[in-house]
Amino acid sequence: MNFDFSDDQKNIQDQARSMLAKECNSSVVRQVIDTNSGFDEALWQQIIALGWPAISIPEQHGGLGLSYLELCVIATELGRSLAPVPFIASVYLGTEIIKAAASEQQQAEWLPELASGEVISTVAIGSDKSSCRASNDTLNGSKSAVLHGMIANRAIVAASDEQDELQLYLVDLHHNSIQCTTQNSLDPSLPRAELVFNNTPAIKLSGTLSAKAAISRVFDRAAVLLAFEQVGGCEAAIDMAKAYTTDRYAFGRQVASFQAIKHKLADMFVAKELAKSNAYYGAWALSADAPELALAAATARVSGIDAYYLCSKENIQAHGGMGFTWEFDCHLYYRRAQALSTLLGGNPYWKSLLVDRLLAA
Amino acid sequence: MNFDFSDDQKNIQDQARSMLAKECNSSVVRQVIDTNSGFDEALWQQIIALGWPAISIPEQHGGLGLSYLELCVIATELGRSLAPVPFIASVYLGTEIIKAAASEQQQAEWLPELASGEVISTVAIGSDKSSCRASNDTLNGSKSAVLHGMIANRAIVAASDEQDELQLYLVDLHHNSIQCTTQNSLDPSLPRAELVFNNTPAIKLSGTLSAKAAISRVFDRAAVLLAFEQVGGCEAAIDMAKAYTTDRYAFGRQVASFQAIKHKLADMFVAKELAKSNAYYGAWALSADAPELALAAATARVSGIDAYYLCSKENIQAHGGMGFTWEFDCHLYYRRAQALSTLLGGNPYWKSLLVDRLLAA
Amino acid sequence: MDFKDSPEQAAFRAEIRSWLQANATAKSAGGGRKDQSDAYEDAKAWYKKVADAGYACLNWPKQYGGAGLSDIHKVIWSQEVANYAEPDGYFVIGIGNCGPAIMHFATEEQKQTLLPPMASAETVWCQMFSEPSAGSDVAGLRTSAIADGDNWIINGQKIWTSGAQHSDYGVILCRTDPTISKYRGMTMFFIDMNQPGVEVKPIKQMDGGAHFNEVFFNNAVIPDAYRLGEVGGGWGAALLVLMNERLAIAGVQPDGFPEFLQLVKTLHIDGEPISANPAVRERLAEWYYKHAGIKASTNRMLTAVAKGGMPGAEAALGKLVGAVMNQDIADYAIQLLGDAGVICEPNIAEQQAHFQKTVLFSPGIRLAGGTDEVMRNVIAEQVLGLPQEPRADKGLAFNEIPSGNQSR
Amino acid sequence: MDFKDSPEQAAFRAEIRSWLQANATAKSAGGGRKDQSDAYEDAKAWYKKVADAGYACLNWPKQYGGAGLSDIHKVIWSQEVANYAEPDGYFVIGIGNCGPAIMHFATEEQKQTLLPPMASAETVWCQMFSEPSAGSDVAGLRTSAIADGDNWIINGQKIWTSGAQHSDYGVILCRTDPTISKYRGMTMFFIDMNQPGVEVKPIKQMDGGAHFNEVFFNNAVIPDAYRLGEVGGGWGAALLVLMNERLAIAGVQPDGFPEFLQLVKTLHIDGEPISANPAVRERLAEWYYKHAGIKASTNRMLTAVAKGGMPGAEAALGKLVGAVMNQDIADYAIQLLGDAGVICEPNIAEQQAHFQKTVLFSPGIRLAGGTDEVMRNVIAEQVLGLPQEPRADKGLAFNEIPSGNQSR
Repeated sequence: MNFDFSDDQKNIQDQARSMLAKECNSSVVRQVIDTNSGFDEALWQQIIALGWPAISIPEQHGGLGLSYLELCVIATELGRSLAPVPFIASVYLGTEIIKAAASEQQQAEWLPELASGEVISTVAIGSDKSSCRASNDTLNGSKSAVLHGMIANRAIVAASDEQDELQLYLVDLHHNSIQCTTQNSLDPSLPRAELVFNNTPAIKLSGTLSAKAAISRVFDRAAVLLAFEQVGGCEAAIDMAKAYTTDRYAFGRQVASFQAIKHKLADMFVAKELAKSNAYYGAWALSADAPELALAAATARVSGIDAYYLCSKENIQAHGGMGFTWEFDCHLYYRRAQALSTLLGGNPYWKSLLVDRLLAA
Repeated sequence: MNFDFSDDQKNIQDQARSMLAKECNSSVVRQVIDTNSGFDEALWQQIIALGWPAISIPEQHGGLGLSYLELCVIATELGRSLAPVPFIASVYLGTEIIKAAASEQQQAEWLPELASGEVISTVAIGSDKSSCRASNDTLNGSKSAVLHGMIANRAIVAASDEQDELQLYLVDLHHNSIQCTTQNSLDPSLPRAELVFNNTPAIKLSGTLSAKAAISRVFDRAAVLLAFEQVGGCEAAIDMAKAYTTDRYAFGRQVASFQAIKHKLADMFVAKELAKSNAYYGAWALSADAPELALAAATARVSGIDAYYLCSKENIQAHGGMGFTWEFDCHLYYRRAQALSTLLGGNPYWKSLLVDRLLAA
Repeated sequence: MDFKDSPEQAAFRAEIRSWLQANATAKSAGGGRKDQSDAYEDAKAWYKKVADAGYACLNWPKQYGGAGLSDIHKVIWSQEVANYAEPDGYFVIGIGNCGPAIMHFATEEQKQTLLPPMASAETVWCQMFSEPSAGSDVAGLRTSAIADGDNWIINGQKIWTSGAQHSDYGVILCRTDPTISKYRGMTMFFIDMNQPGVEVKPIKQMDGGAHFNEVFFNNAVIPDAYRLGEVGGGWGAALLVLMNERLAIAGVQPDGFPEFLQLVKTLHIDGEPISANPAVRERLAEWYYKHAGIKASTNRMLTAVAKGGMPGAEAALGKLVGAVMNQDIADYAIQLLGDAGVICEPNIAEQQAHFQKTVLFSPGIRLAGGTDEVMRNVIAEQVLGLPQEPRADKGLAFNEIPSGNQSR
Repeated sequence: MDFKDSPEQAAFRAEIRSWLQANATAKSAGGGRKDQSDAYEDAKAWYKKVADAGYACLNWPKQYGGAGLSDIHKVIWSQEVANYAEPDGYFVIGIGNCGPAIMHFATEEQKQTLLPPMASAETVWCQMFSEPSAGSDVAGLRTSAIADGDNWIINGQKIWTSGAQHSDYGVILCRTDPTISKYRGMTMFFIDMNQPGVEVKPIKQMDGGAHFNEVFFNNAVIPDAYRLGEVGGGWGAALLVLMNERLAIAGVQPDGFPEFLQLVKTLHIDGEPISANPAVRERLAEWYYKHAGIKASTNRMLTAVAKGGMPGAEAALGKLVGAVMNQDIADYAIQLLGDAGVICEPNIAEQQAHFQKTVLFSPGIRLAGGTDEVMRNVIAEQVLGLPQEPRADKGLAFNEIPSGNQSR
């Protein structure tokens, strides 16, 4: 048994961490939020230059053909640094859905552009109230809360076809039939948009997996990767709380020396450590494409959601009044926790999925 | 608005507390547990002499005709002292079900014996797996977990009649057709029995209320009274934890001066105080026979269950290892908390009832 | 135990009920939180209207702008006005906290001058205790007041001052002697917020709002006549103010329950009403009994106060329980909404984005007026009588207490 | 990252798998907890059988009764033996805690004499640290060892000693100098439990069992040769023992999850399977991710140990989380069962009254080996590196530390 990342993977993580500490401090995140720019283009270009979007794309399609484990360690660092880039949308979701649901020929056509970073992709398959219908290779309808919808070039959209069956379609988001409106959301560093389709040309993904099966598969993979982002965020929040309460004095002693604060931090650590360990198991199942993945992914996701909510909200409290200011970074983590937890359906949805899989196991 | 008990009621409470402090210390409770005697006869005789079983029985039936508020303050003290007597079975349940479901004539016959203490009554109407059928004024079947079944003289039993409708029947528990077996339970100071009926003579309660309505009404009343017993237990547990941690030293200081212990006790206090306040509201609704009773009773009950579980289990922890010994009284409260919480159906059942009533309000 | 009014109380209730019906704005279906400055103007207008009708500060003496009635009359007013949309709780800190300080410590002439316009909100007051390095440890404050003849010269910084930007006056706690024990070296004053040397700077909150302020004092000069209480008696005066605060805010704190109940009654997920989902129902039950328990506990406290008691430290439990559940309810509602939960657009999000706004605002409610930890300490020490922790600042002069030289 | 064995590990696994199949008892459906003394005899027989086959203490050197293999071999053994009903974790304190103390501090001759029969459980060991007035504060112990020529004379009382009633030897921590700092005045020894001056008295637990004991020392004389480590070095020796305990108990702690899963799969209420109830499912999900997280976290620790690391204080989290959920699961199951939940009759209650037994036993698991508060302190200080609280006993000689003169 070797329940840890390899030295090579740890090296990749260290490099990612150094790069992001330098290029993605919180002023970069704040810039995106303040200007409503959607993402930090310079950082995204660096990420492309480092080849991260290509990690899980096969070599024959222009990718690096590495395992998901490399993606897991990078996810941790993106989460820790709150990176305001369309990595979740384009890599965990956009790329993965093409790998899962597109035909070989479609993959050969679309994946190289994703690997090279020429194209930013997103997905519009969430469980929102809006709906889409497809007929004669055109789409009509709308999708809400689409991640990075205003900066992505392409979207894979779930829609009902003429036979009322769920299918996946690729659309070019620059097409003038599409109306795209930015929506205010809890975390403007992972911005959302509403997309309205009006006879928009669409290409059906024609791989062998059904749309439903492909979505489920991609969501499971993304659940593990998001869990690592959440763990990274938890660690950052714990570090912040530790630093602040250690520096600050009240009643003549360090705030961090009060048992109530120590125990608050211990509880944050415990939640994070459970989430991290569950994410590790998910990473193993993901990299081994093991049958355990379904349950492991739901477990990692639920554990990650609970841990990040706890760590990010108690980090605010540990900072006292300063934690409630716009100026301090506490709220950036808290906002990100909300954004990550609601992606792919919220906590109750994933808990129910977990139990389905546990009882079937 | 006057959201408090009256001075007279507080006097009754003070007297009850003094009497029980003297006559019902924990060695009395332990005696009942160690000898499996079911109840403390001397204490029960004192309680009869003080007229407590007669409080809520109308004067024309030999009772005192007082309000339920007097019963509420006494319930608090019985809960605080863990009184090992059939008060719940005979007063909150046995007497009340006769008041709710028996005809005027039946009440005139049965209530005076309950008021005078000649008869100890219990009920066998819980939601257990066993079942009973009635036909031609005889009962067949069995009932499990009957409170004080081995010492009561009479029981009111829920059974299906020939038309498959739920009815209530009074049976004489001394009848030789009944097989009564003591069952081990988590709290032997509120003992349980299995009753097996074999063509046992039974008298149908023939009041105007349906059996179901009568049971619901009695359970709501009992829920409020049990909440006061739970509050009394919580207060005793908090007092114990406070006394022990104040006396005991660790690391050169009082254990009660550690913030983690202080906050544990604060959380116990908060839970108890919510339960107490909800119980007060229940007491008002009960005494005023207000339409708010249904929701207030469920609220008091759920709040009381949660508070007593928390207070009794954390009292053990506050005592450290000694809390886990048979010798210390912590477990007596913890056992009682389990016994009271499962009566009339457990926490999930009452939560669901609460929500039904809240949404209907 | 009853909720019935005495005949006199019933008459009073009928009187104000009819006045409110004629003069107060009904609750509208929507609403949501108003913009800060709009709400301020609305509140000033409402308070003036109430004062003109003779209903301001019902339990204050008439010569100070009140109605000379009892605490119970005030409770009846609160119960009735709660049925309307008026901003009746707006100046709760100024009137509830600063009012008693003036009433208790100022001269008769000052009282007659200052209190009536305070009661009608024609002049607005704020309270300045907290500082950057004195949060939970309020008595760690450093803003100095140095005697200069018949004047005091004030230097330093206050923070978390509610409504300072709208205030005409403020009550301020200053350090007048740093060479003695921290609790004995403080003195309380009031100050004109528009005078030279006082600068108010709003704090941008994590939710984008700016309800709180920093207030900077730079050689601000006040006459000794503005002193409230003895020199060195500031801590005792502050405790009096904080005790009155408990009564003022009792039952006012939002706990998020009504909005959650509304959500449970209306939301469907996958075509099913969530009110039928046992997991949602379990949360509803737990939050309801806490909500009901806080309310009933407040009523118990008001009964005790009506009988002549003082508001006990038990009131801390309402703040502790309510503030935490307010945040958790908002998060839970958002989780139920899934992907859509993150969207804050009032025209799309349930209940005009109430839950999204609350998830961002509620951390501040947990902090304001004392953190969860401070509330638990208050309960442990003041209610349960448990021993204090060993004090690192005990027996030390203020300027000898370890502070880590923190800048904020 | 993989769970695959190396070829050598796979061969070892195959070997023990076939040995276990031939020699170990299969898990039966029912079982429940055995009577204390029956379980003891079964365990002794099993350990002897294992030792005879050469599988005892796999990671100990051969000359001391072990197999001279690695920690990973021990993990493989644990994984495989977990599929059988054998009491393999029975002597975990004696072997896991006392073993390393002897291994580290005893003379070569003592090691060769004492360790092999310990490994095969022919002689049984207990560990005596806790005292009536030294629980969470282990270093507050008072049992004295006073030098008398080449001997030490021991007086005092130990408590919470697991298995003392069955033990041949014990490791004991004593105060050898009360006039210096408490951490420097302790020394570790071992002692023959059957010698004069040693009396064992079982403690009746709240659940009726008697797993723990009080041990009284009344002028018990031991030779200086029984000393483990330097005089005054007892605290360091104790920390070494406790660190090894972490490894020994990693993943052994019951968390109650498997039994709850079984209940959810089988129980019907009002004719409906509870597995379809979203409220039950939500609890199942939360407890499952904790259960899975503890297991995965243990695997991470074992991986670190296999690479040469020491078991970190992170292990405290498994105890903290698992012990609390074990109690809460039992309570929740009982609540689900309603009126019937209180009945403890194994022939009536679900799973042979597992939940009723657990609700009474689980408070002890939360306490044994350190309370929740001690676990959180360990995580806060040893893992997160947060500062200690100001120490009331700092810089004081042991006999000057305030103790409130408590009797127990």
